[in-house]
Amino acid sequence: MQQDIVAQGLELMLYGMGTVVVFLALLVIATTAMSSFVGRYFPEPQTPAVMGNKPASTGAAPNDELVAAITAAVHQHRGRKQ
Amino acid sequence: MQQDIVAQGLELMLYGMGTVVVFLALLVIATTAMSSFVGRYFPEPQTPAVMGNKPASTGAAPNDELVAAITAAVHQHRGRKQ
Amino acid sequence: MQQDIVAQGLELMLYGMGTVVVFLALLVIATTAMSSFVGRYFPEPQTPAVMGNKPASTGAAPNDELVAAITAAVHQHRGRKQ
Amino acid sequence: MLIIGLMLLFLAIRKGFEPLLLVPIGFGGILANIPGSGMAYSALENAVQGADPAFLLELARVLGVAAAENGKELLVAYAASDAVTHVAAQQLALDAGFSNGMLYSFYSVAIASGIAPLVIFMGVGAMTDFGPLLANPKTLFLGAAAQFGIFATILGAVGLTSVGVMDFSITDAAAIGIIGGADGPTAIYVASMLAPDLLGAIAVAAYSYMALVPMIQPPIMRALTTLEERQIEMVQLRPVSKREKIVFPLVLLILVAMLLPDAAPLLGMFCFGNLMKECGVVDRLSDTAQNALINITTIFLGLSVGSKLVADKFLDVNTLGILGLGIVAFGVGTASGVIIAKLMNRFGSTPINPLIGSAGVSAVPMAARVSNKVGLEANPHNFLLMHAMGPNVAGVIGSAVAAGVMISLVGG
Amino acid sequence: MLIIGLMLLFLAIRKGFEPLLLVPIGFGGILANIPGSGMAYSALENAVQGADPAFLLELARVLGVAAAENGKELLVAYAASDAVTHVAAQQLALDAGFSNGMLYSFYSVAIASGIAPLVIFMGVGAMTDFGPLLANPKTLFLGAAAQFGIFATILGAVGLTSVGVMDFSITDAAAIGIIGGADGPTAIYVASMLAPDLLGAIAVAAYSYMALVPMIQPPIMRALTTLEERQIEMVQLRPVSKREKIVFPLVLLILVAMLLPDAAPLLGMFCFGNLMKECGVVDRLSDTAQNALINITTIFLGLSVGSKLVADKFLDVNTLGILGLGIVAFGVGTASGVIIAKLMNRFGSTPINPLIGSAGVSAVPMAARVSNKVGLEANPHNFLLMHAMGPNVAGVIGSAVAAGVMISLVGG
Amino acid sequence: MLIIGLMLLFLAIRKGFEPLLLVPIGFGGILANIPGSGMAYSALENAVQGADPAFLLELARVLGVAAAENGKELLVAYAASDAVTHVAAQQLALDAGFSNGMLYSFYSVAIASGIAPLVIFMGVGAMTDFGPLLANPKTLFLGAAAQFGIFATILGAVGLTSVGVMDFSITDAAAIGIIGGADGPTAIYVASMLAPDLLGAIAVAAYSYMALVPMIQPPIMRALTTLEERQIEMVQLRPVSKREKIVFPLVLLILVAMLLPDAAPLLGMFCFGNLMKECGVVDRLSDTAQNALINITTIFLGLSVGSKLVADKFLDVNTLGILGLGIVAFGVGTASGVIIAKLMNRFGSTPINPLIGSAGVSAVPMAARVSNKVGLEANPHNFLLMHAMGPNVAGVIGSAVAAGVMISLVGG
Ligand code: NA
Ligand code: NA
Ligand code: NA
Repeated sequence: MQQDIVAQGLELMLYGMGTVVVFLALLVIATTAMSSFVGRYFPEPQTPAVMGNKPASTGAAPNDELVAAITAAVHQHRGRKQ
Repeated sequence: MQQDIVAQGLELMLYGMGTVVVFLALLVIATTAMSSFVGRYFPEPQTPAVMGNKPASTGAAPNDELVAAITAAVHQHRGRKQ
Repeated sequence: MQQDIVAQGLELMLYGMGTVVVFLALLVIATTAMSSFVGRYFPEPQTPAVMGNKPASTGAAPNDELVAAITAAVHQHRGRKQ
Repeated sequence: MLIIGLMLLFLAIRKGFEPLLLVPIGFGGILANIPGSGMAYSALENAVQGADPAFLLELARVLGVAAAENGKELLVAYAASDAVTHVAAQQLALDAGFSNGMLYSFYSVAIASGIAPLVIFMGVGAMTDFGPLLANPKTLFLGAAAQFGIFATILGAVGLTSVGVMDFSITDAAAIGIIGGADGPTAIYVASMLAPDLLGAIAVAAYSYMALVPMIQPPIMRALTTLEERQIEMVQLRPVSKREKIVFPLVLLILVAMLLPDAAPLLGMFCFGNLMKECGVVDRLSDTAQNALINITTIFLGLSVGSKLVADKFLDVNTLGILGLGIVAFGVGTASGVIIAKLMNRFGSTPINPLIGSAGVSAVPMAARVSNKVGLEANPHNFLLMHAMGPNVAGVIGSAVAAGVMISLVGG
Repeated sequence: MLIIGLMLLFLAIRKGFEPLLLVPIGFGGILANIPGSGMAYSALENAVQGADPAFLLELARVLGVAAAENGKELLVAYAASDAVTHVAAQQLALDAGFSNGMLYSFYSVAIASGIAPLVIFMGVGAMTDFGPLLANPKTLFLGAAAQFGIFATILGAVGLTSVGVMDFSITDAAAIGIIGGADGPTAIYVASMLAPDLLGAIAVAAYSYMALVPMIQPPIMRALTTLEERQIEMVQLRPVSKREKIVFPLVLLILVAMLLPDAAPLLGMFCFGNLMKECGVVDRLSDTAQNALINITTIFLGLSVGSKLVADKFLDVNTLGILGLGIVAFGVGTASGVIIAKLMNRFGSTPINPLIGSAGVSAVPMAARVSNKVGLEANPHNFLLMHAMGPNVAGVIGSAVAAGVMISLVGG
Repeated sequence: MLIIGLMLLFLAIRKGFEPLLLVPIGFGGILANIPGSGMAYSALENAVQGADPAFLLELARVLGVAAAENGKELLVAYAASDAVTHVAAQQLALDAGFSNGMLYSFYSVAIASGIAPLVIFMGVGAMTDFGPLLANPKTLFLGAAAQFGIFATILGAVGLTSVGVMDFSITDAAAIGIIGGADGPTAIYVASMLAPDLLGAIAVAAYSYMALVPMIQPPIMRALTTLEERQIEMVQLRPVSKREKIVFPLVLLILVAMLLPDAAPLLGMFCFGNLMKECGVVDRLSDTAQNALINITTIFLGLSVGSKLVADKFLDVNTLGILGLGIVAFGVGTASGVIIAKLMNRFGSTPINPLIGSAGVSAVPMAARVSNKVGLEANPHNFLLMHAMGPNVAGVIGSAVAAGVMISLVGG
């Protein structure tokens, strides 16, 4: 039984690590393909890849009456649809 | 049975549409009565009927330190009571 | 039985009020000890004891872009860790 | 189904179809159809699909039926068995280490309980301004008229059934009709009570058509009105006092309590939300109801609705019937609203622009915007938005009333 | 009952009586009393009220009693039956297509589980500043003294019972007494454990009298103090370090853990909230606890409490008894606080203005404001607010301790 | 245990160890260990501990065993008994007036259901920017490599067991290994499914070591790299279009759906959160998911995890084993990431600074910061942060995949 569990552990390691590598390899391929596809057929004014969560920040701190009013209107507008 | 379901559908339509109309008619009467009652006995400095949700907007965007402080105080005050 | 319930009430009153007083008395002692201990061994630039909930207020009203950006960053940072 | 889920996401993100609901619904639909993950199934269903012979044997024993290789038979036997057996079988699956799928849990808590649509309705109430309606209560009739779309659709559904094209029960028909209410939470609430199997299709239809209102309504509106009618300018709305706004939800609630208890959950929560907004003394609750709470509820409601988009239920001729009947419902509702508005204008004292009648279907506030836009085409100085908001919110009340009637007539 | 609900809404909205709670409670009370909607009943109760003969027959079979026309008999039999039967009967109602009323569901999740009051207490903890208490720990005695109102009221309740005027059990008496704690969540928590039937009346009394503190307390305070005493100026509070504030909730928690485990849920969550606020490293959690989370919980707690305002329980002489005893509780608590403060001033080293004693009943922060106001009447330059905040928050701890004692003595 | 709880609070508050989780966990640990409060136990456990003879007798009857003085025997009998009996016994305890402890309720709803970790993962997804990963997809390999730490640790755990030092089952080993994933919600999700008894220790280890990343990783990174390698400057990342960011979560989801259904709940919710953020049409939902909702969930998740820190489970040699193996996991993961990065640099076309390999363990964003910091030591003009974010988020995906594999291989 002790040997048995080691065997299980080895199997889990080989099979598990294998799956992780294969899965992420496929993801690399899929992502590359997707990017080139999107880049070719749906080009777009590019935005730099920066960390930072615009929606969150604007969501967190509307910085003047105008935005406040808009926010309220939008909420109302969207809320209604719900 | 097929006829039966059509009969049910007709009944549902007549009774349902009837209820909707009667209910909203009563609501028209009740609302008109309420408005005139309130207008007569509890007049008030009138506010225009505008779309827009003041509480939400102010709630969503306190626009300066003062409001911030007040908000905090109010929260504290109310929170305590809960 | 009627007398019984009065007896129960009296017991509850004596035992209960006693516990409250004893507990809070111990809390007075523990608190005083704690304060002097902290004051002696972990002194600190003192802050006045004012009502008011800084975190809440700042949390409630980031008052400019800068704070907004910081907030977003912090959220992101903390969020990630969760 | 995966394709359908992606299509919903495309419509929501690229075309802006009610994204707040269709993004979670579409995504939930994809998750629900991932083979082998069982996210949309109960512990028992997952256990049966696991098909461990020992478990199936034990389950058969609990259900008191002969052992069966095929799990389906056991689920049939389960459905037929009595209360205690149900509990036992469920517990058996849990004890066997199976658990309810995530989406199944969301659905049970959010929709089967009926709570999520009600909480959202509370939030909608907290975002609704009854000012324009109070300034001109007669517009309530337009909100009533537009509900004719609901009942015409029911007739259509039973008609299609009677001629054998579709196969809907009367409860199915009622649930399909409510699409004409053009009100998301009401449609989901009614469908969850009257036709849970059709919930996915009904919700998708309701939200999609609400998004299509700017395309569906204008032709009908133009066809049914003359240029002169569309040019009618309406009298400025009177100002409405705060107190009227505070008392109105209570008046509505009392009327519901006396006449239509089955509409009480929906309209009760709606009035509660509105009272919180108008009373002005519980702003912190009102703000939460229309922000954090409604957003959280929307996320789980959407995913739960998506969990009903499973192939064997959705890829079905009935779904086509639902989509077809749904658009009929919108059209008929729009038409009835406009026609009644014409009549009110013809025979009433004050002039009414018939275009505001179409707003009676609700689909707040899109339908009111459509009335305004079509009005501006005919008369560039004619702003109908405020006038259309009255029938617009009246339509919300109207479809909630219709929901109550149908639940009391054909429900439970 | 509808009238009572409207009255509560009037008091909350027009008179500003604790609107955050009384608006949801009042509205919930109205919803709970809508005939035929069954929003406050369980699936089984609704099924029995539905009174479908076939169902009643089946239920009678499950309960193993003779068939009964009258559903009430069956509910009695249900109450008397054993565990398995309970489960079976409940499942039977669900299978028959009946569902728990919305308010019943809210009550089960929010109050029967005891969770909502605890979550609110956590939020209150996150809004509490123990600075003034730490600056002058002796004020804890005032928080203890004021709890005498709780126990005097218990004696009153059992007294009225023994003379036959009312009919309260000892658990009822304890739950009524807690009104004197002048602390909403504590009162609801205790009532839900000791006397669920009286929960509605107790919660309404607690919040109403908290709103009436500015009327109830001043006369008592003036009657028990001399002008000289009311003019006493107290020494400026010493500054309190952040570290003391961080350590205090832990000290309190440990004391509770060692001496009073039955108060651990209440005071534990209270300390947790306060620690989140003071530690300064989890502000996002602290902010949520005192905003979104406490607001959401308050909405559902209020509606749930309202669901207990059903005629047959509420329109009852006992309710009058509760209201009467509740105001006695407040009065006695106020008086004891002031008297002990007088003694501490007389025999203590540092001067103490007896007016801060009344703040010991808690009702944070209203009672402290009252102390300040009455003090300013006597001495326009005497600001007692900060000094009164000490006993004020001490009162919260005091009543939570009292709650723990009563639960351990007469509970479960 | 109280000491351990206080120690966790000290580490969280004073040393800044993942305070968002360790404050609630530490506090929950203290609450769970308050003798006599039973906050972490079910109604049945509390009833048995209450040890009322009459109840024990009745319970014995329900369980169909001989009456037993010792409650423990009854709990054993309960565990052994069948489904219906479970239900009956639970109901019996409830009817006897016992209730589930607060922390037990939190645990059932938040963790046993698996929902809280998934909701948090959704929020994390809504805070994740895949831009750097999309700009350089090859970095996904680094995220894969670092997961070797997980599996090496499993081997260590079974090894220790086989030589008799520890006593772990294969499921325990898998749950311990996931600590190497350096991802909190993933670790809690896996542990709750594979080794609930070890959940407390595993969560504490995972979060503590994530906090220690700045101490654990640098020496390993320096040991495995030459100064020249550490000085390598990488080419500026290409800009990534909004559309790529919107499509990526869907690509990932579809891949998961096709290949690894057992990872669907975790990665599905992660992708859902990310899609809500990137699609730009549901900002109100995205904001709620990354603020109110994730904060509320974190509070209850933390307290629930804390409820598993009960002495008899935690004060145990196995806990030491878990802590030891956990740090090994981090070390091995870091090393593998760096080594693979070296190879990719040696044999790849574009230069890769091996230091970004260590970020593959995830621990977002701390590990990426560490890569940046160590890089700056070697070359003050070399900013690796953005380059390290790629492997960093890849590590999150990698450990979620590993979690799915282990659940499908050794789970349920
Ligand atoms: Na409508
Ligand atoms: Na008190
Ligand atoms: Na990882």
